[in-house]
Amino acid sequence: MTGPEALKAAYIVTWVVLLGYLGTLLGRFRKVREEMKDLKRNP
Amino acid sequence: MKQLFIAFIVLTLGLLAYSTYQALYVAPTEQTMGDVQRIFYYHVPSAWTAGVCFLVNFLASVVYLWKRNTASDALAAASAEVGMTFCTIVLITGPIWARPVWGIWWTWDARLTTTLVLWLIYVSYLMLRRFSAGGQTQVLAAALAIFGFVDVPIVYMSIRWFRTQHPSPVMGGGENSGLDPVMLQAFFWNLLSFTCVGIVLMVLRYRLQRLEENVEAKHAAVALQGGSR
Amino acid sequence: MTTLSVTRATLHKDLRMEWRSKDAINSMLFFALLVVVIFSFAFNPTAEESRSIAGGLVWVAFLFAAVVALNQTWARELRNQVLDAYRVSPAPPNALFVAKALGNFLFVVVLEVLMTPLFVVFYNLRSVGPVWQLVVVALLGTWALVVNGTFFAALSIRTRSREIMLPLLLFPISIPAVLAMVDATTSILTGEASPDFWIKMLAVYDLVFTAVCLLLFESVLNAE
Amino acid sequence: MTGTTDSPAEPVIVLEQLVKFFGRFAALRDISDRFAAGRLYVVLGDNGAGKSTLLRVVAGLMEPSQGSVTLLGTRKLREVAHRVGYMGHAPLLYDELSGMENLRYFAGLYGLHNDSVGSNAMQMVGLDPELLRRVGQYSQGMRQRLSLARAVLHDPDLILLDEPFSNVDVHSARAMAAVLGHVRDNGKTIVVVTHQAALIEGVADDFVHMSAGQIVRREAVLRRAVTTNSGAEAVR
Repeated sequence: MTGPEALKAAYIVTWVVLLGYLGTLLGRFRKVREEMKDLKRNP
Repeated sequence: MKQLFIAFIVLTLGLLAYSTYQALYVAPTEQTMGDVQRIFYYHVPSAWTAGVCFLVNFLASVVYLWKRNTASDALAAASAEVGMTFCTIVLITGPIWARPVWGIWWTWDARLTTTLVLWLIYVSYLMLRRFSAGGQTQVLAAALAIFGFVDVPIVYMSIRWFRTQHPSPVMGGGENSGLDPVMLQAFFWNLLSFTCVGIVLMVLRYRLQRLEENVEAKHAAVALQGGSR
Repeated sequence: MTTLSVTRATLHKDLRMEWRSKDAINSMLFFALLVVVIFSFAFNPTAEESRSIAGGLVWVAFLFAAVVALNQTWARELRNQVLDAYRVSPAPPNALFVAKALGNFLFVVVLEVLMTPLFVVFYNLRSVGPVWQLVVVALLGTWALVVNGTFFAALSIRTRSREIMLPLLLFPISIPAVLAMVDATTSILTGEASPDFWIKMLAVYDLVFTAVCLLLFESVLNAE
Repeated sequence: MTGTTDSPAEPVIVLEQLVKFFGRFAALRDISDRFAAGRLYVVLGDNGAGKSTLLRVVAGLMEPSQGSVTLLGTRKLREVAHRVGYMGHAPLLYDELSGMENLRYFAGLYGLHNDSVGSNAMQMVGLDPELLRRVGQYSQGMRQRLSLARAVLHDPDLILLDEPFSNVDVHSARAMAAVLGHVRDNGKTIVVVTHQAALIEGVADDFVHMSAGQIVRREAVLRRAVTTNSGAEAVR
């Protein structure tokens, strides 16, 4: 792996990991919200 | 409060864009390593943020054992997960840097190994949180967090010694070799922006935990009224 | 005072029960024996090589075997839910912890005493450095494994799939201790380096984690 | 001793808005109640009504999710642990030890180091202290009786019993009920959780009915039957 390639790879990995984690967080938020809505509609 | 947080997110995104710009275009190219050295601007701030998260995790765990309040447990859960995320970044970007510079992916040097052990400890922490049921999770997790935190300096010390005894392969450069002031400036911008990203993620994760607790409380209220049978 | 007498009584009871059933020691011994045999097939070392890898082999074998014993100690308290009888009594929780840790310590030391000749024979071992240092390393190292092991075994009985949970929790925390034991043992066997630092490190590790265990055991015992 | 439900003396157990969740399941749902000294309470209810959970919370084995338990005047249950006896659903005995070895160990936990403590307890429940066989070889009736002996060996003021008659032969059950009646007559408070009310009717003072995590009904037995067995009082 050459220098610039490595640099690109490292930055992309950082972004992927951060965005991936954010994505799972948002997914879990949606699930919780849905559950909450469900509870309010039909306790 | 919510608006303040949104403003903070916008600020963080701006900071991140600026600090990345600083890292890629403003900071001068390092002479011996070349462009690879720029990984440092992401790698080290990630490590710093992970460290801050684990410190928060430790403090929150101590407070939980003392006060037994759900808020500090939620903070502990949030900081452990976010810390894990940044620690993962550190462990991936480290070898990507090492390969072109040292010619190897991995070396069992003190800092790398300690980071790996730290990562393992918090994986076990998150697994424990998943594998224990109901009201016991919080106490057990808090206890483990304290063990983990106490362990880290011992790990570092032992591996330092291990390495001085068995000299490791070529360890050229390193980030302490007199940084150029422009480099230093880029570094501090990244340090700031990554810390902010860490805070944003932690706040989000914390709120998620609280929301989940809210749902549980709603279920509990329903169960108390007798509808759940 | 009461702590001491309860510790003594609990240790006495555990040893008597182990003497009658021999569950822990038998399973532990057989397990360690298997590890020794499999390792010797896997590595097939010469006398010189074995001296430099024996430290690792011996301690990995003991570590795995200790996990078997550690799972046993609390399993005994969970049968018939006897642990509840302790928990409703006014006896101090730490007395229970210390007794269990001492009991496990004894089991693992007995195991080590019985297994060491096997290692010596199978791997053609002969120490270059002083043997008494090996004894010090073994005692300190065993306590390091056992004190945290006893704690995490107590912690994992409160989780699902508890037998798997113990090594998952114990191994990451034990890494520095294992490193110290392995390296000290290798240093003594080969006589190439001084194990002093490792011995001090193990002592510090033992002290620190014994304190942490005693501080937190009550919370974990009563987490229900 | 009259059969009024609320004794004027300070109650032995005070439950305030007690709630216990297991995940999303509410095992105890807002229980507030008092139990007076010197009485034998029989807690009845279907499986899953929350009887055992209630007993575990009162014994201090479980933290309530909400609300509080006051035992013998304090909320710090550990401080009165030496005055409370608990007999669990499981035997709470070591199968590998003999009866006396078990009792000797448990007496030690209460700071009692005299062998007579154990042998008296065994004799009280009709077991021979000289019995050498291990508890693992006991019959179910013997095991439950030994378990009762373990729960009362430190002469507690409050005794909590979880299904003491499960799988016990009628003879053993009668013997245990008689012991309980006798202990109660000495001024101790006893709470028995069971679904076999018939076995203890003769000595009961109060029946507490639980359903779906709540105490739904309490009945006092007005005329205390003398310890002869009289099933006429059956309150069902």
